[in-house]
Amino acid sequence: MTWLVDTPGLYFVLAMLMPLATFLVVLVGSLIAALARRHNYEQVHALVASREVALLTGIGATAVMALAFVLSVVGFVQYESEFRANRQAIVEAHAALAESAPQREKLEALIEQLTDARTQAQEENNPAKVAELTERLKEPRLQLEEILAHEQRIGHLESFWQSARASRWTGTLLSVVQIHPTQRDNPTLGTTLRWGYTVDSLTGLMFVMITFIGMLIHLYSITYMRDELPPSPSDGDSFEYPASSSVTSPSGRFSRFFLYLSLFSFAMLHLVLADNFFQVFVCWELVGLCSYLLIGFYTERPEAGLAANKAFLVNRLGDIGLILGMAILWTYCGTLDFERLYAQIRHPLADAHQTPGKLAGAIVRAEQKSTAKGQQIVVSKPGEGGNLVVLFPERPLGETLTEPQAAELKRFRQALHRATDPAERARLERLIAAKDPSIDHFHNLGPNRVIRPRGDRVAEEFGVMPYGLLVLAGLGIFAGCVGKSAQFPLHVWLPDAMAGPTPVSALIHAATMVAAGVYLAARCYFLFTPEVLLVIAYLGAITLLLGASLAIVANDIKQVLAYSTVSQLGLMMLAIGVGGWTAGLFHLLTHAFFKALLFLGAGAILLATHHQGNLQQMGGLRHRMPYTALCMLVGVLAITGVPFTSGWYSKDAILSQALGYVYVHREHAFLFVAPALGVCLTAFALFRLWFLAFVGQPRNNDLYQEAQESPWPVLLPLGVLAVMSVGVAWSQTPWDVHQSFLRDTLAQAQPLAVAADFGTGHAVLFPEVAAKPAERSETAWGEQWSDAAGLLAFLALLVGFLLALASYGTRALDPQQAPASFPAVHQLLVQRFYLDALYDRLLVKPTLSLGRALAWNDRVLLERGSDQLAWGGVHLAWGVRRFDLHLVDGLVNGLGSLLFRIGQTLRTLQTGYVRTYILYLVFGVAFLFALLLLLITQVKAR
Amino acid sequence: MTLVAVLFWILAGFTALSALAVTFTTRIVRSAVWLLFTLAGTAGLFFLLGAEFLGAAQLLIYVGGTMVLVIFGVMLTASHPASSLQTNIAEWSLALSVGVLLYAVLCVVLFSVPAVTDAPEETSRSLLASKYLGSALLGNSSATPAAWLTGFPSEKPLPRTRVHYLLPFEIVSIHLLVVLVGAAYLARAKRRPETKP
Amino acid sequence: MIPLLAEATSSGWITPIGLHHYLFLAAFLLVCGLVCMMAKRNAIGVLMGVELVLNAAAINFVAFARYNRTFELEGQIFALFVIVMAAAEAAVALAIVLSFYHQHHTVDVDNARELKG
Amino acid sequence: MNGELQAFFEQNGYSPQAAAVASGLALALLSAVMLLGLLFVNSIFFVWLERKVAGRIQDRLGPTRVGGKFGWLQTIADGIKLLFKEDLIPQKADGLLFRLAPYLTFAGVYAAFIALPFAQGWVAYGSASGALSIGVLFVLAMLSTEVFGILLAGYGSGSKWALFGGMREAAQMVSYEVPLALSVLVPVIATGSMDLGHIAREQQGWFWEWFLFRDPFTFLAFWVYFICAIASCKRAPFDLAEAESELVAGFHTEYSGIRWLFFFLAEYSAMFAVSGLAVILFFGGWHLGLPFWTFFATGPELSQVLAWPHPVLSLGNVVNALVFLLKCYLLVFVQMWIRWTLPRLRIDQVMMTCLKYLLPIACFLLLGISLWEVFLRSLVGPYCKATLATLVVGSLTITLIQIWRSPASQPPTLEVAVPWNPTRPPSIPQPKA
Repeated sequence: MTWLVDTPGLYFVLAMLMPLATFLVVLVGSLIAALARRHNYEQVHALVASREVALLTGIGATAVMALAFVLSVVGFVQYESEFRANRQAIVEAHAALAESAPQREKLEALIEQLTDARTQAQEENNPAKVAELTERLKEPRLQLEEILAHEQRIGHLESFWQSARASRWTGTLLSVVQIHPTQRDNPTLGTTLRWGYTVDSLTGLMFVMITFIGMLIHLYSITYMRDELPPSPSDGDSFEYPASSSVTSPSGRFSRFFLYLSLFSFAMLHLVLADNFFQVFVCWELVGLCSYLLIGFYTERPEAGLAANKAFLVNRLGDIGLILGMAILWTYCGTLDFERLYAQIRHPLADAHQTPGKLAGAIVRAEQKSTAKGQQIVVSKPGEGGNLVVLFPERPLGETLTEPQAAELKRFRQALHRATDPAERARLERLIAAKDPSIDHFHNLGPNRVIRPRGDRVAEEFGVMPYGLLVLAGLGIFAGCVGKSAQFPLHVWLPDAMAGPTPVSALIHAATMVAAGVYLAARCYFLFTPEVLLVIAYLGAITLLLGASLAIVANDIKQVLAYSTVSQLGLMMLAIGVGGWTAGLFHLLTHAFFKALLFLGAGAILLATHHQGNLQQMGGLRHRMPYTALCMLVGVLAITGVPFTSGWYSKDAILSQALGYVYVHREHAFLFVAPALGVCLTAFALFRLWFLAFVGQPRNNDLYQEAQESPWPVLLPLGVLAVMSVGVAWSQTPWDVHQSFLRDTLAQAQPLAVAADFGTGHAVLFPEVAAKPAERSETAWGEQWSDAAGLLAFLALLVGFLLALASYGTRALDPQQAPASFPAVHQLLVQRFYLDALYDRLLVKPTLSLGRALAWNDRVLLERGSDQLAWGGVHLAWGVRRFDLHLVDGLVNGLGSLLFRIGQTLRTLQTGYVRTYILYLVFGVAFLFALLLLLITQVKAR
Repeated sequence: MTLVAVLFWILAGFTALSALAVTFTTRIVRSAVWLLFTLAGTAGLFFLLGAEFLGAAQLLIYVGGTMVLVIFGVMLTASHPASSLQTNIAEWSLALSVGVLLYAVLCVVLFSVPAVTDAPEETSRSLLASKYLGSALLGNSSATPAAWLTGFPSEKPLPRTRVHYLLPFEIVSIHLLVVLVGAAYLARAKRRPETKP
Repeated sequence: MIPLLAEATSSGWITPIGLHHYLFLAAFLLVCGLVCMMAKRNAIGVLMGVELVLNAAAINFVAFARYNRTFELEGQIFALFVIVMAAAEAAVALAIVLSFYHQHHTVDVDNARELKG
Repeated sequence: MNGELQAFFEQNGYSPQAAAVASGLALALLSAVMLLGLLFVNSIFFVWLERKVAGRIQDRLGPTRVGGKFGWLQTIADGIKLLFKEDLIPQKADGLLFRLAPYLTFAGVYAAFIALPFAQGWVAYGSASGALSIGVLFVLAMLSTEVFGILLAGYGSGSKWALFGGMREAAQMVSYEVPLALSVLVPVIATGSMDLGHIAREQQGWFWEWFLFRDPFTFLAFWVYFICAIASCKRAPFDLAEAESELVAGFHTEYSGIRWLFFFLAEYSAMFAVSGLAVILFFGGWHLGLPFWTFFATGPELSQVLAWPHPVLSLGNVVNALVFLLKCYLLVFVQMWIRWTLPRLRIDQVMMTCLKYLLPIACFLLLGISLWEVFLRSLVGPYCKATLATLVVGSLTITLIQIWRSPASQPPTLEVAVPWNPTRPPSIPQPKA
């Protein structure tokens, strides 16, 4: 097992492969069952598709998920330990630098005065004194160098960590396709489609979250999907099937459910672990497929099928954008790996001398200017934007080559020595020039610096791409995220997705599908230019308000939860858009826990009420199912962000960031108003849900009578999730909203780009390097104003809660009057802002009518037109015919009859006997050889 | 060398004689047998020439092929007495005369080209190993090193163009597949009313 | 007998063996094949003649490959292709013969005169 | 050896060239004669063995009397009888083909042994590398020529039964050629060489180095190969060409005497040949599989450990050859065992087995071994090898122990219970008066 010790990243790979293994096993099993049914092997089928085996499938899948959870926890802990150790070392280096600052000044002063003295002595040409002073100079110089060494040590520590991470925590499992055959001799340049994995804190946290929640949901589903179990033999002959029988067995869709579920988990885990867009896209589609299968799981319900189709199609709309973005990046950067894209698009951390760059992590723009030396590409100042984006060399070369770089250089030199083809030689020379520090090595870019990008660029050289295209790529990628995580224009599929089984909804909403969108948006943050970020923020805000307001009026319990999910996702996107990268992902994680809790609770209620999800029918259920009621309450508190629940910390982080952003950019005040309002609405909607369900008089008595507490496999996950959704974000000082282990861990994963765009440079590595002044830094302002933000949020929450309490708890207000008093608003909300109708009008109906129009066109116009054409053609032909008959035919016939006579005479040769033909052939051959002989003799005669 | 000569004369005589027999036997099955002997002799010559792979391939492929020939000969001519396909003496004489003429011409041509002396043994042995064939068929250009081009007097081996045969190889395989399908199509039993008794 | 043979071969005109010997043999096979094609009325016989001709070609290829180092590889590969082609030819030709037999209930090539001029 | 012979001839007054020719021819004759003798003796032994095996499987004793114990002279006696039999040629037979066929059949098989190495460097025709550089292909080709003779026999003897037998054999042979060759290609791909000697040397060392255990594909390939080999030796359950119940004796219905003898020589030699190929390809060739001498030497081959002055004639090689023969005999025994255990298939079943099962399996194996070599071998090669070896050897031992302990393995006694004594009529119960 040494390979696990050397590359612990494989822990995550194993954890990822676990659900896949389940999937394959169950698949094979169901295939066997299907074949057995096809060929009427009753015994085999009874064995494979029996109730016990199905149950075993569920339990086994759960166990496997548990194993995956353990694996990912182990991997995550190890990663964190290594990572934090390195960061600790860097911080210590800073400390050393700081505390040695005064001594440094002293030394510098001393050296200066000594050198002055020495120059003076030289003028007095007093060699003895000069020598003595030189002696005295040596010592302080050495000390100064030691101190200065600290600075570089930081950069070295960072690069050391990068290489360590590259070797231990990232890797390529299989290199699928090599796209650039021209660069085969240098695989590091050739753009390959790889099956690789990369691990950082974000990945680790996502893994732990996904596997943990997935495990609980599996456990939960064993009980929840009990109806789908195949009938046990005691229920009668299990080999008689109704007409609507599925692959494994008619009512035995149990194992199939777990089949899909495990594939779903695998796809999501793979998506999180993937290190390039290609893999991400594959898993992206896989996730879409699984959601399609699972939403439409109840094949007997038409609305389920429709919802599945809707989800699938809407997601495809987003994927168009995703593909577009990928294509652009591929074209300009020649790769799809995140690491390499980052290295090309964002300014590297430090240059060859390990001096930190001022623009480190920023997108550097340039423009083409005509200078004295002709057309040149000049880096423009941070403020004004050029129309080009600088693509950086992937691995900035130091003056001292690393071992692999040196080897590479050597190989190229040898290749150059061998090469004969001039084009080849030119390419190799360029490669060497790009790699050889003695020729040129990387310096930090600053304003008005000239770069020389090549036409056909290898990744070691500078390049440029149009700024607009980068924006387009960012928008495209974000479009994909919009589709997946149900942002504003494409959010319509999520509420309908409730048609699937409840555990699936929990999985989709908490761990897997919608999380994928936010995850990708965070992962590709470095692609997003400020414009794109603004779009993200606004779309997020709109989505947030939309979902929250729709959640108010929804009556189906799962619908309410779905809309709240929409709003929460909007919140996360907003956070990412305003630079709260950490905050957004922080909320993603916490939200996963309490949203899973809420959904599973809803599922428990549905179990109790026989899938009667209408809130108006419930009420007072807390007497029947107190445990569930308690867990739901915890969930509601958490999602509304009541203090000391996990939601509090994350929401506060987002709001403070938003406030900071709005403080800097006053014109975008909406970006803070929206989340505040959203908090209020969310609180109202969720408390309304809880009150309607659990408090007051039962509105439907027989339902109330039948309802009872669910068995332990359902309640256990609820309890665990309740505990987690309170405490997952705690630190050792839970009362301090700014302290949270989870948040700190995420903050370490935050890419330098975020700090460069919104913060004041790299917090850990080079605090003194400021990308932008502190008074322009959103993050700084956000931290400053966070208390105000928290207070505002709490007030909003309070308002929402009081409204809900008044109208549904104490019945002080009558909710029935609300529609009457605000008819327009109510209608708008009930009709979901008419968005579905709008899409129906704008997209669906036009498409259909266009199709009909085209069909009519084909059927009527084209045919009739062709008839007309044919008629014209016929008459023309009659005209032409006369011409032919009298003029052309005369000639042709004459020629023809001549040829005919010749043919008549020649046909006698063609006897029809094959052997005669062979005879001719042999004659011909002999003739040819005779000719050859003649030639040879002629040649010899010369 | 002389051992090679002995073997050559034995094999060549064997091949030539059985070729004659193929030509002059009237019974189709027998001539198929002689054809088999001819092919076997050719394979032997291939071995003698150091092309072992070719010899084995010749045996493996042609024996199958000829056997199918025999089967068809049996099936198709069983109903006919062999005499019915006799060719009359005039045709024989014509064919023979033409053949002899051609052979005469060929011999004269052959005599008029300069004789080629024998190539060194070990180099050809080293090169003719079947793996070079394989790598050449797989498009590996390392299979064909520099060599002396005949007709160009040069001291050092001239760098020859890189030859590899991946494309022809693929074409041939596709061709075989097509032939297989085509043959199956042509030879399938056709239902025709008059064949039904 | 061995010594006699040895003496006979070690001195005289039948050795050393050169390219020409093979070329003559190949020419002989070629002519045999052609005569066979010309003289046999049985379609299968004609096919056998074709096989003979192809073999002559293969022998030439291999002989050139052996005696001219330039074509060491080409000769063999083309001989290989010749063999493959011959197999394909046999398959198709036999299929044709078979359908011909279905048509005419004979394999006499002289009956195939529909295309006579 | 060539060198010594040449020197010997030159001493007896040949010119150097003549000596070269003479030594070459003499060497060829020598090896030919040795092979021929080996084949004859083997066939005699196999026929005897077959009878014994058949007897034991059918709960008989087989030949017991001729030549004292075990009837070990039985085959010789039969051979002599066959030699003195009158040989008939049917009226309607095609005399030439009828005469030619048996020798053609035998010649094909006999030629296959040219390339078969019996031990380190003990091969009739060998290049510098030890054996023929394409030995596998050569052996396959030669074995495939055998069927031609059988077809001729079927046709030449001018009898319907014989013709049917020949046709069946032809069809069966042509279709079984393909999976046979494909499955042979699997170890060839594994070693990257078609040189039988090289393939055998690849497997020296402990027995888990044998290709049978190398990886799942070679393991499966062996079974495909063995089935196809049985079919191509037209042994039961594939002996459609001589199905007594349908065609009197198939292609050799009309044969008798020495020609018939040659058919049987051919059949048993073919069994020996395919077994030899299997041993070289899958069972480590002449290597014992238990390299004890690695304990006192640093892992050379046996032939180098027990070396006599001349490398080719070393004692170790003798042992190698014995090991090789032993393995071959075991496989031949398995073939006989199968023959006397399984019933004969129908011709359509035979064809279906080949074309619908063996052929796809063989193709799959070919693909699999290639992918294995590229991707998997470096990862799981050793584990897979260990697992396979353990499984196979373990199950084999268990089976052997079971057989040993089962009462049925005790040899039957001679006192056969006679139902009624022929000398005295059975006592008929008298009706009571």
